[in-house]
Amino acid sequence: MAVMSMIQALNSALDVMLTRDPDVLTFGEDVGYFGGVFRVTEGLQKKHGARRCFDTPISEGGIIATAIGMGAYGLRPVAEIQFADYILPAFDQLVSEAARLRYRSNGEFWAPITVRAPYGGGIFGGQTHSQSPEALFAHVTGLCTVIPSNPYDAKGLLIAAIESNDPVIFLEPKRIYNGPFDGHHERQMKTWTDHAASDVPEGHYTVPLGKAATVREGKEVTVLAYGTMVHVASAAIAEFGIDAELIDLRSIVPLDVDAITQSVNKTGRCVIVHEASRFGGFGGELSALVQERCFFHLKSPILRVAGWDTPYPHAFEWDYFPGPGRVVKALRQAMEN
Amino acid sequence: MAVMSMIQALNSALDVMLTRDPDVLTFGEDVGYFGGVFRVTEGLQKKHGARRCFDTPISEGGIIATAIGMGAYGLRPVAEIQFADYILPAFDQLVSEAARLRYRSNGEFWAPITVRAPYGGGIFGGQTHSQSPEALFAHVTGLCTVIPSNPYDAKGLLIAAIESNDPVIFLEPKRIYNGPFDGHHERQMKTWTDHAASDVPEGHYTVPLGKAATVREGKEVTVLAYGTMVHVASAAIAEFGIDAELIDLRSIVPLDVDAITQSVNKTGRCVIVHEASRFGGFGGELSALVQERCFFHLKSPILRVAGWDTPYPHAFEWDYFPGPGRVVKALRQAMEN
Amino acid sequence: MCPFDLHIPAPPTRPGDEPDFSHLVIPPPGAVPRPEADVNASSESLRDTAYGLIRVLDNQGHAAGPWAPRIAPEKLRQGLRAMLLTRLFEDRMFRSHRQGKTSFFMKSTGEEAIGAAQSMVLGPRDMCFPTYRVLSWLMARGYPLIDLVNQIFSNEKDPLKGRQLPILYSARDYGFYSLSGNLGSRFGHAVGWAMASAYKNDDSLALAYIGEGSTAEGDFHEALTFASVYHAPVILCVTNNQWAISSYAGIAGAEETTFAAKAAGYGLPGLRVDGNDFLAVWAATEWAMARARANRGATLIEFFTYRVAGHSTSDDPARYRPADEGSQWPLGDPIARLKQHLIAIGEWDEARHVQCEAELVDTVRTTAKEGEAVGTLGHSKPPVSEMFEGVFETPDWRVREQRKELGV
Amino acid sequence: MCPFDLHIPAPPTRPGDEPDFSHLVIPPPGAVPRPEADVNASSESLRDTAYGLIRVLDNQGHAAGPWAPRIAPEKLRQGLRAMLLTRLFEDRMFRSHRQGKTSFFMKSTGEEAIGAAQSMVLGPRDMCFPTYRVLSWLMARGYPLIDLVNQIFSNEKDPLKGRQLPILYSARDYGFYSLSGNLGSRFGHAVGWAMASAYKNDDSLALAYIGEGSTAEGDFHEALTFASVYHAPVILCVTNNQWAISSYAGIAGAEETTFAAKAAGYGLPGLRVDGNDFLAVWAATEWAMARARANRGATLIEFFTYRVAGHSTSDDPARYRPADEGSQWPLGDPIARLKQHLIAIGEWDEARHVQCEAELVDTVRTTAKEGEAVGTLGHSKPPVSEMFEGVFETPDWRVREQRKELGV
Ligand SMILES: Cc1ncc(C[n+]2csc(CCOP(=O)(O)OP(=O)(O)O)c2C)c(N)n1
Ligand SMILES: Cc1ncc(C[n+]2csc(CCOP(=O)(O)OP(=O)(O)O)c2C)c(N)n1
Ligand SMILES: [Mg+2]
Ligand SMILES: [Mg+2]
Repeated sequence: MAVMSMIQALNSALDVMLTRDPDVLTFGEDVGYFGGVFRVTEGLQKKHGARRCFDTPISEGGIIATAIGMGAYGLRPVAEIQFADYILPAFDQLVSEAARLRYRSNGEFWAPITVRAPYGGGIFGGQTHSQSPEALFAHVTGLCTVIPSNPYDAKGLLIAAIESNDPVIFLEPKRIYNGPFDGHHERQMKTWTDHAASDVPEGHYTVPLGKAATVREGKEVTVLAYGTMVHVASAAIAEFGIDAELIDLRSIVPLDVDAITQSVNKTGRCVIVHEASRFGGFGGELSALVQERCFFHLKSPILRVAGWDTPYPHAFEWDYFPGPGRVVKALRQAMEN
Repeated sequence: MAVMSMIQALNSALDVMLTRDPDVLTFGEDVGYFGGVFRVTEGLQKKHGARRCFDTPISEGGIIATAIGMGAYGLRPVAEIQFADYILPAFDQLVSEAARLRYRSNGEFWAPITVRAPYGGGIFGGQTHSQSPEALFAHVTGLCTVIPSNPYDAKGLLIAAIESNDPVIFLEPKRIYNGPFDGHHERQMKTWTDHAASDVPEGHYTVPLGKAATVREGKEVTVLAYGTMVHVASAAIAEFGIDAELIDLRSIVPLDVDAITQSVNKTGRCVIVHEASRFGGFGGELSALVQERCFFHLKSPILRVAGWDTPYPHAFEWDYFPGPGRVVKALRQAMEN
Repeated sequence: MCPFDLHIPAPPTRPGDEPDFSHLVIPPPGAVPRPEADVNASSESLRDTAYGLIRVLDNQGHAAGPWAPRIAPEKLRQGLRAMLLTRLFEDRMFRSHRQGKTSFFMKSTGEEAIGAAQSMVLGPRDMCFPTYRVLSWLMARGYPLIDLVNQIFSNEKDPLKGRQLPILYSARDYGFYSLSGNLGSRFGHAVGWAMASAYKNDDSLALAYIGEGSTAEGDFHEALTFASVYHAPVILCVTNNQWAISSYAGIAGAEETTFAAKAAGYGLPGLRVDGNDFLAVWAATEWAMARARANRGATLIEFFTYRVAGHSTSDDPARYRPADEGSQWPLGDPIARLKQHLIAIGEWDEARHVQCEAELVDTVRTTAKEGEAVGTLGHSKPPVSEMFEGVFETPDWRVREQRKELGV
Repeated sequence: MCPFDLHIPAPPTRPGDEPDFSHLVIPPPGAVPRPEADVNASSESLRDTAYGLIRVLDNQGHAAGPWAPRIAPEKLRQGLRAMLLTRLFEDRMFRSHRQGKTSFFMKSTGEEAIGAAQSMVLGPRDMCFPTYRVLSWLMARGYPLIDLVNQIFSNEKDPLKGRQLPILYSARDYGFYSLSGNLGSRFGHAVGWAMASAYKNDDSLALAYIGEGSTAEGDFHEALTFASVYHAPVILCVTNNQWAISSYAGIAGAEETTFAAKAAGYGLPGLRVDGNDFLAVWAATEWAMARARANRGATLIEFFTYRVAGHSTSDDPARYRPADEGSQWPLGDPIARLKQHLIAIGEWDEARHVQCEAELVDTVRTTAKEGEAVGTLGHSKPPVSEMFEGVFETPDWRVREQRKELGV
């Protein structure tokens, strides 16, 4: 065990897999010598060689196409897209190729690729370094989408993703790379050191895709969240002082629908929190699922707290970001009925 | 007035706009001399000249980038993407550029472009000629998404789209290009001739974006649909023999949320129908909105009838397609409570 | 200042006109020198290969010039047979479509030499990333006809379980990667595959096809960039059959330069090859293979050919080009030309040809009937449960619930 | 058979090494002949322009060779001033970032000649599609400094209303298209804009920039394809500053050929130009402009230069390249070189230079303070309602409801 930040945990996952499996390799823009703009691949080229960890041309479509071809050959490539905002030039490759290869070829070929991308806001990155595109991937049949919220999960989920024979979009909430963030931007930054989930085994372990974590058990309302929002929701629950059950989805495809259903059937109330803009976001799917499965247990409307329906606005970061204040408001509203 | 199929109505819309406005031009793969693989641009090159209606390289990203640049200059380009399945190579252009240009430049530049694409299934086109990607666009702040269900609307909405100063994704349900289709694939194909909405004015008119149409008033349950599914839902309502209110959304962004809310508040029940695969589809957003706004009027769970969560499967077209049988089942289920 | 004007390329002839190929510059066989395969990519000798036209067979069927390959007559006959089989099979399946037995079909008439020759030059562990127009690759490798038929009819025995549009085959054991309707999007997979082979110090190489129209996709450029940067052992082939559905090659840039010339921008060699000349295709492929084997990386090959048939069963070429343009194509018919060559070298004759053709017609007929007996579109299909299989390696609750809902 | 191996390009030097540019071939000024601007794109004379290096200023500041442009001394001084202002302004804003006054900043140190010269060659109705590294374009056109400062500080008077990251300006009246963080995705807009101009028989042209690293994006190829096919009046510029964050140009293909060579694949002329030579930049731009005006369409220009500063405020170049590489760049500093030239032709002197610099320092200081008085990041911002404006032309119910929810 060692105390690790999310960056260190992700780096460790890659290191473990590069060490264990000669078919694993990792590449992306600035990933090689430099170690990635967020330092997730730091030291890996030096340790494992340039053939296993290298820089690529600035071509997200090319990166993913290359990864798919390597995957079809039999490797397990881990591609980094420098920011999730820049994954869109590769969208066709992910949807039309990675996601569909196994199905259309009746299992003759498949794409066991992992696509890592720093994701989400809270770092004053403006429109194109802050977006949360998970809903776009969740709708695509054939893609898994994973979003860890802490170092322990990040490492275990990343190893599971690399070992998965399905294509996995692995979104890393960049605001919590170096410490948990509860949305109180006005307060001092925290590091991971004091957080229980920063205790990370140094070797190999996995956190299975498709299993949610119950961060906090509770009776009055279920809060569904993932990524940074787990910490925001947690803070809001504490501040509002309510016996809420907080579920960290960890992967949205596969989705742990049973954990969700059981919880809402118990509490009868549900608040969904995500950073992405609200309209057409993944919260809609969650709301629909909960409503379909828990209708007769629901005491009040399922509520969504999310980014506004605007592009990510640089100077208005904290007006846009669904912080603890807005979550508290939703919790209060949920309890009104 | 003339009797027009959807193809003819769309062709007429383009012809009217090319005639009225010298800043309108249209292009795409096989759109020029040939008149488009679905014949929507037939005769337009001959009538308006090759500079106003022309073929492009096979490069969806290039087509949209070109259209945006033209739009920024001051033209109103109408780009055709040959199949909606092939719009994904242009996804980054649509999301990161077209949708964001006005906002990020504080109105100095904008992209008054219309992107037409034949869309949806029911023609045995297999995986890549049948998909319904509307949910991907609906989540993108800054894009409008329109889906007509009949010739009259198709022409009026297309003219409105071309005249709009916002980028519009205009999805044309290809199964109903030449006649309405109620999902009974085993029955004889129909033409538009007998359908009221095939009476189309020859000149200029618009159907505003963001206004739903109430296809059928009713008291017992609200059915939300768009595109081909309007006809399927209509057949299902008749077959089940229920006093349902059928709402044709016509555009999903902007969405006529008032029409939806009013109807469900009246009926207390809601069934949502779309062709796209279910998980993360636009039905989730609709369900969430209805639930949030009509919770205390709901008598039974909101139900979704949609494509299965698989890629579009060629030989299983009619097993996959959400036909009237499945809609009837949902109506019955909605009435059970 | 003078105002600009927008240039819209247009082909020299349209329906109603006489076919006219007089604008094409067709050098005689042997005109293009053959550089060493490991020549430096910036070498002047590669200008000829990209802007000329590598040809071997002359009008009398004689092989001429530095590119003339040495091929055992047995192999030539095998190639001829594969091309012939391709053409006969496609004719039959095209008719099956007219009879409603399949939803869709595409022919490669006039382009059969490309897949056939390359399939034979490459080894069994090499991988091709095909387009829908290289059926002859599979034919040359003896892929079972009945599997093709069952896939085309989407019947119970469809090897792709009814999930894929007809002709979008996948045949891993025959070095044939999974096809899809999307143009261009697998070009870069070939590069990734080749990079993986190099990464593993393997010796199998990759070969990718793309249509000239589809070179306009960003994927094409991205693939070439990666191939160039990492010296990937891949052969990148542009099949310039002059048409992309109704758009002539000028809409893809052919008014301005050759497709082989695109290689220069990546520091790759570019070869422009008579695609209707089995021997030239063979020779160019051998050159590219030798270059890759010398660890000099990728080669771009443009095959100059002509799409004789319509684009697909949904197309009517008479709407956009002169009738019968195909028969006027100055580079002839690849089958006729190889046949002529075999006869010229005394390894074939008319009688054997007639007999061979008759046998193949028979095989195709028998196999088509066999497939029909299994069933045709709408009359037979794999179990509906197959619709739900293979989305992920292990199905999740959505599949389980939805199967239940559908009762399969 | 011999196994393949994967080639991973690597720069000749890394931190700890001495900077080493000995592998670069730097021909003397005047070495590249100047073809007529309306020369045929397939002309042999364009090989020199794509593979050589167009230079005008020699080490003594004298203009030499066929590319030497005729520029009024007044214009030269204007260019010098714009470059100087750019450098001083960027230095100041970079320091402001260190002081927490802005969230982000990027410098163009060493590349100032490009934007400055091109901005002056092009007319007021032409449109440039910039990258984040051509601030000198705006400087040469007299864009108000205070608007830059307010944008960078994201304060109440930010002309982009706080919606955009610092330095991603938009300045329509100055021929400067809206910037965004996405690399490459506006390259094709320039082509569309140029096509629109041609469509309208207008006479304004477009100019687009892209970094050498970003040429690997599919957008680059798609833009060149459209530019070539429709003869769009556009000047397509690749700024090859040797680095893309930490990746050297070899990762973008520079090991294999020049970026100007990419033009050949589209039948376009390619010019490779000393980007640190104000006169060469000017001359190449005039050439491309004349070509477009002759209705011969697009030109691709590679500006060979060096990114002296780090990539951005988030970057530390000492981690991936030798310290002080910039000062060893064999093509020198564009400001020093133009200054030397002006002095050499007797149109400038040290005293005037010192005075000019002092004035500019003062202007920058005053303007920065003016901006600070309005407010810096986090201490001042436009009204929050601006967050909701401009998503669509007319806001829909979502905006109305959400504004209400937030109370703005
Ligand atoms: C991404 C994409 N865009 C458009 C299409 C529609 N389409 C199918 S084939 C075709 C023409 C292809 O021409 P070319 O690349 O020259 O290949 P050929 O058919 O001549 O072999 C087009 C436009 C598609 N299948 N995929
Ligand atoms: C589509 C996209 N991918 C990745 C990035 C991240 N990124 C920002 S700048 C940069 C390097 C760009 O290098 P180059 O094109 O050479 O331009 P330069 O910075 O040298 O001017 C990268 C990779 C981005 N902004 N957009
Ligand atoms: Mg073609
Ligand atoms: Mg650069």
